Amino acid sequence: MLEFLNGLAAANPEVPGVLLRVAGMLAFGALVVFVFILPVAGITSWVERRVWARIQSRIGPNRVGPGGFLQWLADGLKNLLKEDVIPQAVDEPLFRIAPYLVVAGFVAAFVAIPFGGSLIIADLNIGILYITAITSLVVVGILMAGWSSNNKWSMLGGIRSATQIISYEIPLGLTIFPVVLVSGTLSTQGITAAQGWAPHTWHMFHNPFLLVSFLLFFVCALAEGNRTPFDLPEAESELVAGFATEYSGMRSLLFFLAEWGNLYVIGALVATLFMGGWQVPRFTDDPTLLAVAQFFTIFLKAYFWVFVAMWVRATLPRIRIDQLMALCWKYLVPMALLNTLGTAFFMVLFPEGSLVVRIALVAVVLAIIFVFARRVRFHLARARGLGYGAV
Amino acid sequence: MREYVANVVQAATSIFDGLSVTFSHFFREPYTIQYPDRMPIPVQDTLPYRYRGFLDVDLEICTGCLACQRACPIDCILIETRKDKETKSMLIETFDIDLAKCMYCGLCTEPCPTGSIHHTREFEGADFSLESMVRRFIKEPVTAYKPKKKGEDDPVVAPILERGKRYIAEFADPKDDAPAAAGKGG
Amino acid sequence: MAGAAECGGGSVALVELSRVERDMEIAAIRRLLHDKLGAAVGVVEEGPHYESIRIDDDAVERAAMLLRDTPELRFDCLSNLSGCDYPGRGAIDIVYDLYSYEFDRSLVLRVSTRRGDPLVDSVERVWPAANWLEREVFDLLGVRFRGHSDLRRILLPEDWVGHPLRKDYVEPEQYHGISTVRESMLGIRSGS
Amino acid sequence: MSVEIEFTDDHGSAGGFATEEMTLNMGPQHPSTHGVLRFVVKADGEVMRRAVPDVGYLHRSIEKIAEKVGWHGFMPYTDRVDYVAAMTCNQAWAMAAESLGGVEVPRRAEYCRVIAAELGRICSHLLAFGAMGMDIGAFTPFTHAIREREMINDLLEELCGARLTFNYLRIGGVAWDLPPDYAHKVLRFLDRFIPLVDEFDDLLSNNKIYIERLADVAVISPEMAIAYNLVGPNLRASGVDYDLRRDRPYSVYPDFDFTVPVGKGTWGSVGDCWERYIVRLHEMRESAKIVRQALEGLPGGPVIAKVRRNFKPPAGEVHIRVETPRGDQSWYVVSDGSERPYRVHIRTGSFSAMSIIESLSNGLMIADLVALIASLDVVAPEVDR
Repeated sequence: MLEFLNGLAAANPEVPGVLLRVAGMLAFGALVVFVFILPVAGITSWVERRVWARIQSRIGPNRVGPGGFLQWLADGLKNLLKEDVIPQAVDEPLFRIAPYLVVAGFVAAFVAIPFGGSLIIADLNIGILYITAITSLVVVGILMAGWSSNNKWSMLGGIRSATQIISYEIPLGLTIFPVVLVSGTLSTQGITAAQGWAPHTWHMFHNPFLLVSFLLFFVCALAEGNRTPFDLPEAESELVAGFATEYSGMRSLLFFLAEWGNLYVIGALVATLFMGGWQVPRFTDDPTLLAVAQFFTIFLKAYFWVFVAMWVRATLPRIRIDQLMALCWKYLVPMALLNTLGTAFFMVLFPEGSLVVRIALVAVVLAIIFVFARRVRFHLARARGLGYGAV
Repeated sequence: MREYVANVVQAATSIFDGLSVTFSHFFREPYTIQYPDRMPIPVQDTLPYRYRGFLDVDLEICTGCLACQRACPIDCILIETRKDKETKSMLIETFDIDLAKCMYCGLCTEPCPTGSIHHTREFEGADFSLESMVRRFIKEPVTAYKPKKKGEDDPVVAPILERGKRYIAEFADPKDDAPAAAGKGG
Repeated sequence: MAGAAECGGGSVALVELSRVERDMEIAAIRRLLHDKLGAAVGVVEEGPHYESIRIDDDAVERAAMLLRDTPELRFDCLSNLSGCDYPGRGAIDIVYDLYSYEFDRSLVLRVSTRRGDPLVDSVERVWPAANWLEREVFDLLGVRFRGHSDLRRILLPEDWVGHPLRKDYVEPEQYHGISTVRESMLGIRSGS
Repeated sequence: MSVEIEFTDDHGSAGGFATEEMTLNMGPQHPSTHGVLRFVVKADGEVMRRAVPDVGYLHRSIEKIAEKVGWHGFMPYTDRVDYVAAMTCNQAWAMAAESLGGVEVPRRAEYCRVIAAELGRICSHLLAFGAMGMDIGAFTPFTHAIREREMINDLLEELCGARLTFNYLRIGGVAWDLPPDYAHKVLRFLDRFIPLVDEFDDLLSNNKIYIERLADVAVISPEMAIAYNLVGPNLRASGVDYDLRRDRPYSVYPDFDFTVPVGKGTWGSVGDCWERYIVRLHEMRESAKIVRQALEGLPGGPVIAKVRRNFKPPAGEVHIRVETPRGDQSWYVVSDGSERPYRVHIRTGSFSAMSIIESLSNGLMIADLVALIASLDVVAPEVDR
């Protein structure tokens, strides 16, 4: 990227080099946002609605495009065309800026997410730290939205969000520690490189503590992303729509865009940290083909966790604010600390890792999946004979 | 400590179970009826016989007895009759039903001796004004129907009367000892 | 809930029997009240469906307290409190439907108050359930309750005029400029 | 180690930290007020000091209407008293009029009434179950509950032609006999439905988050429940074993064998939100039992007694108590011998349930208020009538 711009600057000496680089970066950023991030967030909204619908014995959006696939475009267009209502009593500058900050927070996280061996916008050597830091920008936006709306429900939502995200930063950071310990780097590319394509080489199967860490990370990430069961800031049945109550049209949509986009960031992070990221078997020497395979690998892995987040959302009720705090400080933080210590001990015992432990952990996870499948079969058998579809 | 572990275990197992219930729904058929445009048959045909939709009046068999007007608790029916001096028969001049006011309780259909006023299975009545919800059944004054002792022989009226009789047979009839047209249940 | 359990799953005959017992007791209850409150307790009024004890409007709270706290009565629940306007007699009757969960027994108290200036003792301190029920009677019939903690309108807006359940109530033509009447469109031929 | 935060009642300072009470207006348009009602919430951050219900937004003066329309004509209005469970209100009105007029109801009609009323009870409890889940934040149970409710609605529609405002009962009986093959359809539905109640348990009732949200929240002691005249499932959840259908039987309920679920304090204390919730879930199973028995023992004969169209019961007054899904509904009906009721007063279950909220609200969190309203199963139109 930078080389290309440098070359461009060398070819056009009459234009100031800095200006060209900045312009080029902006153009590239816009390209990434419009071609990848926005569609991903939009399509996620459609997938979420379909997944929800199926879980709830409904069909979901199925009219716009094949299977309703273009629903997200229609919704986006509708919201763009809607009036941008700014209530009279709001703190206008803050009210206007807040949605952008939220979106900026999640878009900036994409900078350090590796989509392939060479597909990364910037391979920062503090990549994972950068992501946890920059996603906290979201809380500033939400707090601003809540405060500036001049609405008590919004303010409660904003404050809830601030409490929640700031508290959950701690266990989130702590659950990343074991991964960093094992891979010995903070760079997201480095962490991916420390794993292999085969499941038993993934970090999550490195030792039992990392497996727990992985679960905790997912829980904390859900809380960071304001997802059920931690969706208190916009708890519909309590705070109407929380911080987004006064927003309408595109500004309101931006909040949701950030939510769905964040979902993908969560999935990509889980995949990178614990599930081998873009690692694929080296089946070809063609770098382009390999890059494509890597991209699809991490995309699918990430999307699997996006799906799990939707599925969890359709299952669980919402937690209360004091329980949220109790969960964080009484359960997640101590357990995350324990995991860090445990991983450290494990690494002292087995500096090279242990293949037996890895295989055993894979077996445990497979066993859980088997039990789960049995349970699903039981539920299906119990509900058999249900005359669905009867008009 | 014990409680701590128990809490974690209970949370994990119950959430696991909940997730399995929701996951099993991916293998079940959705129940949505895609009203109105993607239905295999028109929605009206899926409604049961007793469905209380819009009121309709068969003027051919209306006796002009005003029983329905009296039975209506909210006065949404207006019937005006007049004795025709020349033919000595009764003329019905007005038969209006305000469907915007009607609460579809069905009390008017019960006292009707011929089943002239009856509920249909139509229910789609969205319109732009309340005025248009008033059904005015009479354009020109109509002669009221007079039940014939030997039974109806007019080929036009007979099937309508038969339909009306079948309709009122649905209502529980206190005069009969046996339950009305419907089956014996159980 | 001993009484409830005894009666549980009972046949109709058993229920009839307990109903008879209840009816016999009303005279005894009246005697008990009369001993404590004197002339404020009126006669047992016969009715086609049940009997009721008539109480003076300023003795209701004391009577209620007695009925609730006497160990052999224990009317711990105010099941219903209704008012009814009788312009012919110039009175508004308040009817208390009491119930004892312990003995599975009902009792109806009846209080008459003057229509011009209806004022009755509040029983809110005896049964908290009376709070809202009395507010409702105040709202719809205009009966004031002495000693009620929060006597406001409950169902109608604060600025509503009149008490709709009085027999001589005439609905105002409009409320804040909104007509209260829906013109009938029947029989009117417009345009075509 | 732990920091105690003191709350003061006045707008004073707690620990040198000046706080101010916040007044929140919850409703009239709010997703979890179950109809149109309003709470004026005084809150200290997330913790409430007081929640004062303000009702009356759905007042339709049904009691006044009763004085204007005739005895027969009032029946459709009783549907609107509690439109979630209209059948039991129908029943109360029919019983009041029959009691005043001395009408003997045929046995088959009573059975039809019980079948319809118990199906309506399942319907209402399903909605309560779903709304409870939704208010706690789980959307899926609501759609599942509504899906099953639709099936009952289909059954009731076949029975009486309407899905919500049934107007099925008449003074002296019911309007229509059971349609052909009805028993078979109802039984087939129940066979499918009862296992699904167990599924609801797996999905929601036993969920740890759900239990944590509801157990030990807004505990109502039996004494308090009786003093506030809490009725029905709310009363039973507080540990008072009382059900009108069993303890003061009306209609043909003595014929049926069913148990009355009572709160046991499974996860918290007796009378908390979770108990109120689970009592309803159990009641659905019991109602299904009653429906089965009624369909089995359905006697023959007419379904309506001969009642004059111009019904004029002799002067008198009655108190009728009927066990609706929201508990003991008490009707006070006065007749003066004319063709119109002289006075009708309805004390509904939701009305008492609403009146208890203010005294319970102190110290609850805003999220708990939502749970409390849902667990009391308050239906706003029933409060306002």
